[in-house]
Amino acid sequence: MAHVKTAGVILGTLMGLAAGLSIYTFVYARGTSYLTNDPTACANCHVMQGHYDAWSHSSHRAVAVCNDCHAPHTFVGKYVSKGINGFNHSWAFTTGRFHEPIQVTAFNERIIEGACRNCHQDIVQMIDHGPHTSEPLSCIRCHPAVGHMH
Amino acid sequence: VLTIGVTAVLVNIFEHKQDARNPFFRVVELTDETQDPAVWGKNFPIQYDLYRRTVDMKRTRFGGSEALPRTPTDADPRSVLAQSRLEEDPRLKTMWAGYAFATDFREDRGHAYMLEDQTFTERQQAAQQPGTCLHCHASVYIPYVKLGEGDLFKGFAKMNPMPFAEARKLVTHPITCVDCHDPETLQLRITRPGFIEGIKAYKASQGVADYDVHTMATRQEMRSFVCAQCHVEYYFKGPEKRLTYPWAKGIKADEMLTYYDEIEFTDWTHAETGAPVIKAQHPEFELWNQGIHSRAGVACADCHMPYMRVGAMKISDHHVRSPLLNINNACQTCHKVPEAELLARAETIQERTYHLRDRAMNALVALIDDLKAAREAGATDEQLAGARDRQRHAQFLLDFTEAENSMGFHAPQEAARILATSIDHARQGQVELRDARK
Amino acid sequence: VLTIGVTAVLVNIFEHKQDARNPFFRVVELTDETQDPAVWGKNFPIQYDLYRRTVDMKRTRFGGSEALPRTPTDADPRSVLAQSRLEEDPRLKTMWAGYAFATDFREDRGHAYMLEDQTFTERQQAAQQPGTCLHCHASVYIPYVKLGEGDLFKGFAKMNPMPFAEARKLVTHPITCVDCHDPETLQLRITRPGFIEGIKAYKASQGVADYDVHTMATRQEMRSFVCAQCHVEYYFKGPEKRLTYPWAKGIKADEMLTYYDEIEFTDWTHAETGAPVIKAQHPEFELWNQGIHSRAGVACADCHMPYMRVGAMKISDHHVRSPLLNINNACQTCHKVPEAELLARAETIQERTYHLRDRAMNALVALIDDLKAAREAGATDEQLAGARDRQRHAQFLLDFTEAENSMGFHAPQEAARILATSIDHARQGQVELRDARK
Ligand code: HEC
Ligand code: HEC
Ligand code: HEC
Ligand code: HEC
Ligand code: HEC
Ligand code: HEC
Ligand code: HEC
Ligand code: HEC
Ligand code: HEC
Ligand code: HEC
Ligand code: HEC
Ligand code: HEC
Ligand code: HEC
Ligand code: HEC
Ligand SMILES: [Ca+2]
Ligand SMILES: [Ca+2]
Repeated sequence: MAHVKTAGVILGTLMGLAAGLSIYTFVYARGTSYLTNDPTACANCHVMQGHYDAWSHSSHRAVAVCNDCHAPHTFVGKYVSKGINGFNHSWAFTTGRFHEPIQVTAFNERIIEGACRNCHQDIVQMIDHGPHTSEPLSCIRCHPAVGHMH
Repeated sequence: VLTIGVTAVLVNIFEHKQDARNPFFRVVELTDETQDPAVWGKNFPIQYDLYRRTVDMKRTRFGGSEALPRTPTDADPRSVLAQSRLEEDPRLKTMWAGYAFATDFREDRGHAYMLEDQTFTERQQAAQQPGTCLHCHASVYIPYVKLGEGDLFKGFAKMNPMPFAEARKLVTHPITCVDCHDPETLQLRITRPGFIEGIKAYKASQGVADYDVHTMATRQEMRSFVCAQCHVEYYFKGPEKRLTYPWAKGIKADEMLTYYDEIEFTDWTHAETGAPVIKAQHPEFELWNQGIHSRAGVACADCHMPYMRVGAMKISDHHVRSPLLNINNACQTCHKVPEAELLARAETIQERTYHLRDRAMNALVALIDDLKAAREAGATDEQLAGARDRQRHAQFLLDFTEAENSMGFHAPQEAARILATSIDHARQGQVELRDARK
Repeated sequence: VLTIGVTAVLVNIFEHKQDARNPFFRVVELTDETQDPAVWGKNFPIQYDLYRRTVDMKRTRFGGSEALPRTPTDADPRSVLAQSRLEEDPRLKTMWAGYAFATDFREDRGHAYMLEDQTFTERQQAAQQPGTCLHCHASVYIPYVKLGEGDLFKGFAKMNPMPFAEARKLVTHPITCVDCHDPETLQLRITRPGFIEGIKAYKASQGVADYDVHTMATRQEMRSFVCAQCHVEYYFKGPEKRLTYPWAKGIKADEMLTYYDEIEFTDWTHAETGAPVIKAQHPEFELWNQGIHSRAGVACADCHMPYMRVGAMKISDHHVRSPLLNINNACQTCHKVPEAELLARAETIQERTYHLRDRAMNALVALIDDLKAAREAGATDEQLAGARDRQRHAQFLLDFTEAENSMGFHAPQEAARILATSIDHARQGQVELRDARK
């Protein structure tokens, strides 16, 4: 019993410490940048710099910021996905363990596909769902570079 | 775990909510019996207008088609023809000596002409053609179903062996909307028994049992499969003249040849050499399959019916044609390079193929000449057998790339490989012939 | 563990933030006389560490290299060799009969080995080699300049005709930093006279007069030109053994062959047939030039020295090697497809080439056998002349793709075209031989 208690205290302390340090890490690494819409906030992470540079030359630089494509357009969805991505990316960045070149996850690809349709609904309704009821086509198969080249 | 959990709760964050609006006015009701494209055109005027533009004739370096005026006759009322390939390269007559193709063979042109070109080709005079042809030259879906009393396959089986003139009366249009689309959902659909059976045999050869194209093809695959109903190599099986795609051993050129060898199939006996030979026809689907575009998931419709903007909407360009007449929509979405450069890239590929085709043609004609001379000089069938077999192989492989209509673009290296193999066969035939007669 | 983890992570972030700021410390001063890469390594430790990894040996399906242990001898102190290509395909010995290559020819391996492999190849025993070889097998820039008393071209001219053993004493390193980089700006530069003259001749054939690679090449071009100093076809001109790239009529395989025919150049006389033949060597640059990657501006360094992230910096991977050992950095930057799929795409191309190479090899060996038999049976030189000429052409073209090290990847369709042409020559040679002897 005592062992369990001691273990619990140690565990508790460690977890507290971990949480504290995690928050510190988050703040230090400007994890809050995930919560704004400012594209320079993304570029705050140097691994995002290339994408930022490419975006600033893209056809969409004047019409869409990172979040317009990479975050869902609903309030809850936006912050939940930001939470997930913010956690994943901070973790990946700090551990340095991620695939090079960076690849979009299936989860985020769906968000992107949703974002295209959100803005371009009128134009694509005929080809996308339109009269069809079958599966939608992937936009980024033909337009992978609209937001930025790789 | 966290990711999965949250994802499950928030499915709606992807916001694929599209269904709300109605993109078109349903002016008329379309059914599975609506054959006339003009009626479909009431609901889809833009697609219909574009569809009708397949009458346009314009050349590219190796494709498109040229409009040659001609005086209509009773037997053949056409006032415009596409250029004759036989005149462009008379060696083709040697290659096909004794076969209907040596009398008339033209550059292919737009879908609008498919029924009349097939009806009035001089090949019809040269040899009696069966009803099977209409599988790919007419809007045959409704006629099949009618003829089969509701059963597509039964109608198909019935029309195949009919004499052409008789079958011809059952059809009225070249390909129309109903051949590619479900009239209710407008989804793509497969209406051709030849392909349904062919793709099943091919999939079986790849280890996929009981492939059902209606339920198992993805939407992206369908954007090629609708074309693959016709743009493929085929033969007529048995006295029933059943249309069959020779894919049971695979769809590479050599695999089809092996298939034909095994079933000992022969299209005709070569007039000058006596060799049992096979004609290849428009294997676009098969060649495309071996290319990088296919591998990367790029479908026929992506290049030949690319999206275009009309007013506030994007639609598929139903003016099916050479993508080289439409490079900006057909290629530039994927390849961000100038049009002139894209054209140059395509033509570089085509010119290499053309050069090799020329080399292979010379080799084949040399073999045919040698065989002919040996035969006239009294060589025995036994002495000729090896070289005739080489002719059969060289000819089919050359014909494969010759009949394929992209001049190698659909799979550049594979086209070159096939032609190299053809050259090797033809030249070895010449060597063997000399050795056999020593 | 968790705490330690997070702390470590924190430190790591701190480091990343630091990395981002200072590109490098100039620890030592580098000059045009600094030969030792270890000294350069003081300023650029990461590039240096990677550079040293070119000792690694690992196979791919058709490239890389395999480490075969061997007992060192006095004559040849190497304890590890790459696999012998002659053992893998003994037909090569027939192709090269009578030439040094038939005694020893191995798979190429990393840059670290270039000097010792060239020094100790058994080809050195089989035939007396000149100092010219060192142009591409050693860090020869500083030695050239010294030998030429400040004049690079003079040093080059002097070293070329030297007996190998003598010239060998003037060099110490395989390729080093100074061969590719300006010591002050670290910019790429061209240090090889052979290439400076070769590219000038090539550009002249394309209508560009007085091409000066130092001032007229773009940065992206330089990322290929530094490699093209060595990875090219070459011959030794005249008694001065001047290293020359046969590009004055163009750099396609056939254009080089025409050039060689016009200057009546011959590497050796084939031992079995008496044909005057030419050996092709590593025309990577020339083949790449005909491919779509080159056309799209993709340089050698993009694939063989791709950028990689080290901390916060992106640097060029100085571990020059097969990109198929490094697909994520080498290919995925441009191609967003899984590694396994990219590997499969490359290998599909390579397998097609390999298959055609096999076919071409069979054809060539058959011609050689026929020529040999005819010669032994007393055929006259006149009777053999045509077939010998065919052998010369078939051999050079086959050798071109064989010696090229990407197994067709650098330009898939072009490689197939060259091999098809080779096959046609070899088989026609067989036919002509029979006809000449009738
Ligand atoms: C803390 C540093 C950091 C910040 C800030 C950052 N990223 Fe990233 N991002 C990364 C790292 C590291 C990866 C690679 C993760 C992996 O591959 O697992 C990544 C990967 C991605 C990916 C591809 C992987 C996936 O999850 O789909 C996208 C998309 C992305 N980031 C978008 C953004 C956007 C948009 C922002 C700003 C709102 C942003 N990033 C801000 C570090 C960061
Ligand atoms: C925030 C709204 C928004 C989002 C999200 C968005 N777009 Fe756009 N897009 C626009 C606007 C506005 C234009 C018109 C720009 C102009 O005319 O310069 C445009 C233009 C385009 C164009 C034509 C110009 C070009 O780049 O070729 C394409 C194609 C396109 N978008 C595709 C996409 C795709 C695919 C996605 C998803 C990956 C996407 N868009 C996401 C707003 C958006
Ligand atoms: C098969 C290839 C393909 C797919 C899939 C595709 N597009 Fe396009 N898209 C094109 C082409 C080709 C054009 C150029 C049409 C033109 O300029 O007439 C285009 C044009 C556009 C334009 C610009 C229209 C204009 O001229 O302003 C937008 C916006 C667009 N696409 C959005 C999307 C979206 C959103 C999706 C997914 C629902 C999508 N596309 C899927 C090929 C494709
Ligand atoms: C108009 C839409 C759009 C905008 C704006 C946009 N992106 Fe993207 N992003 C995409 C698409 C589409 C992909 C998927 C590309 C693919 O995989 O082919 C993507 C992928 C990514 C990836 C994954 C790696 C890769 O290259 O596939 C990262 C990281 C990323 N984006 C970061 C950013 C950042 C940072 C910004 C803002 C500076 C930004 N994006 C702005 C559409 C956009
Ligand atoms: C990546 C683009 C692309 C794809 C995918 C593609 N093609 Fe093509 N196709 C071309 C090009 C380019 C040509 C050459 C046109 C020319 O020479 O004018 C061509 C030529 C043709 C021709 C002859 C056209 C003419 O003008 O005579 C036919 C028929 C054809 N393709 C059918 C198909 C079919 C069927 C498929 C699918 C199985 C397909 N294509 C897939 C690009 C494509
Ligand atoms: C499996 C489908 C299919 C069948 C069956 C078929 N065709 Fe065709 N046909 C095509 C396609 C696809 C083209 C266009 C491509 C080409 O010309 O290579 C074509 C083109 C033609 C042309 C115009 C070009 C030329 O060859 O002069 C004629 C005429 C023609 N076919 C006649 C016939 C006749 C007669 C038959 C019956 C013996 C027949 N076809 C059976 C698919 C088919
Ligand atoms: C019912 C059979 C059939 C179907 C299905 C079919 N085609 Fe064709 N196609 C033909 C025939 C037959 C011709 C030749 C017509 C002629 O020359 O008279 C042809 C001609 C063509 C041409 C040559 C046009 C020119 O100007 O030279 C192209 C390109 C083409 N088809 C592409 C396609 C594509 C892409 C699809 C699918 C979206 C498709 N076809 C579906 C039978 C078909
Ligand atoms: C040779 C085959 C073929 C024929 C014939 C054909 N279509 Fe299509 N159609 C297609 C393809 C391929 C698509 C793209 C479908 C997809 O992406 O799922 C398409 C798409 C459509 C769409 C959806 C919106 C768009 O443009 O992408 C409509 C509506 C349509 N077709 C109407 C018609 C009408 C009306 C006709 C007759 C006048 C017709 N089609 C004839 C092949 C055909
Ligand atoms: C929907 C996208 C798409 C379309 C449309 C498309 N391509 Fe491609 N193309 C690709 C992809 C993907 C590759 C494979 C290489 C890669 O991954 O970038 C490729 C490769 C190529 C290559 C090099 C391969 C080879 O065979 O040598 C050429 C040349 C080319 N395309 C030309 C064209 C031309 C010309 C057109 C229009 C007729 C076209 N493409 C249409 C996506 C496309
Ligand atoms: C688009 C990528 C790409 C480009 C550009 C490229 N290569 Fe390669 N290279 C390859 C691939 C893939 C292989 C095959 C490697 C294998 O089989 O393991 C290869 C093989 C080689 C090899 C043999 C490597 C070995 O492992 O044995 C050499 C040497 C070579 N390339 C040199 C060059 C030179 C010099 C250039 C420029 C003139 C060049 N490459 C341009 C991708 C490329
Ligand atoms: C124009 C530059 C150049 C010249 C001159 C040159 N080499 Fe090489 N050598 C190379 C390149 C590049 C490779 C690696 C590619 C390959 O092996 O095909 C190589 C590889 C080798 C190899 C290892 C592979 C094999 O063939 O066994 C040996 C040994 C070799 N060379 C010997 C020599 C000798 C001896 C000479 C002089 C007669 C010489 N080289 C002249 C560029 C050159
Ligand atoms: C000074 C001459 C020289 C230069 C410059 C040169 N190489 Fe090499 N390279 C060689 C030689 C020689 C070999 C063979 C070494 C051996 O087998 O011992 C070789 C081997 C290689 C290999 C084969 C490695 C393996 O594992 O099989 C590759 C890949 C390669 N070089 C690429 C390049 C690239 C890319 C560049 C330019 C960035 C370059 N080389 C510049 C002479 C050179
Ligand atoms: C075979 C040729 C070659 C050799 C040898 C070579 N390099 Fe490089 N190096 C390159 C190329 C190519 C680049 C890319 C240059 C560019 O993009 O302009 C490069 C770039 C660099 C850079 C710039 C940063 C980067 O990584 O892109 C540094 C620093 C560098 N090299 C140092 C060295 C050192 C130190 C050595 C010797 C240990 C060395 N190099 C040997 C070819 C070479
Ligand atoms: C710097 C960009 C870049 C790099 C790095 C690159 N590629 Fe490509 N690749 C291209 C381009 C551009 C094309 C031409 C088609 C197009 O426009 O998409 C292409 C075409 C291809 C093709 C089709 C053409 C053919 O020859 O059949 C294949 C396969 C391919 N690449 C594989 C690879 C592999 C494997 C690697 C790594 C060894 C690689 N690529 C590296 C840009 C690149
Ligand atoms: Ca045509
Ligand atoms: Ca190697």
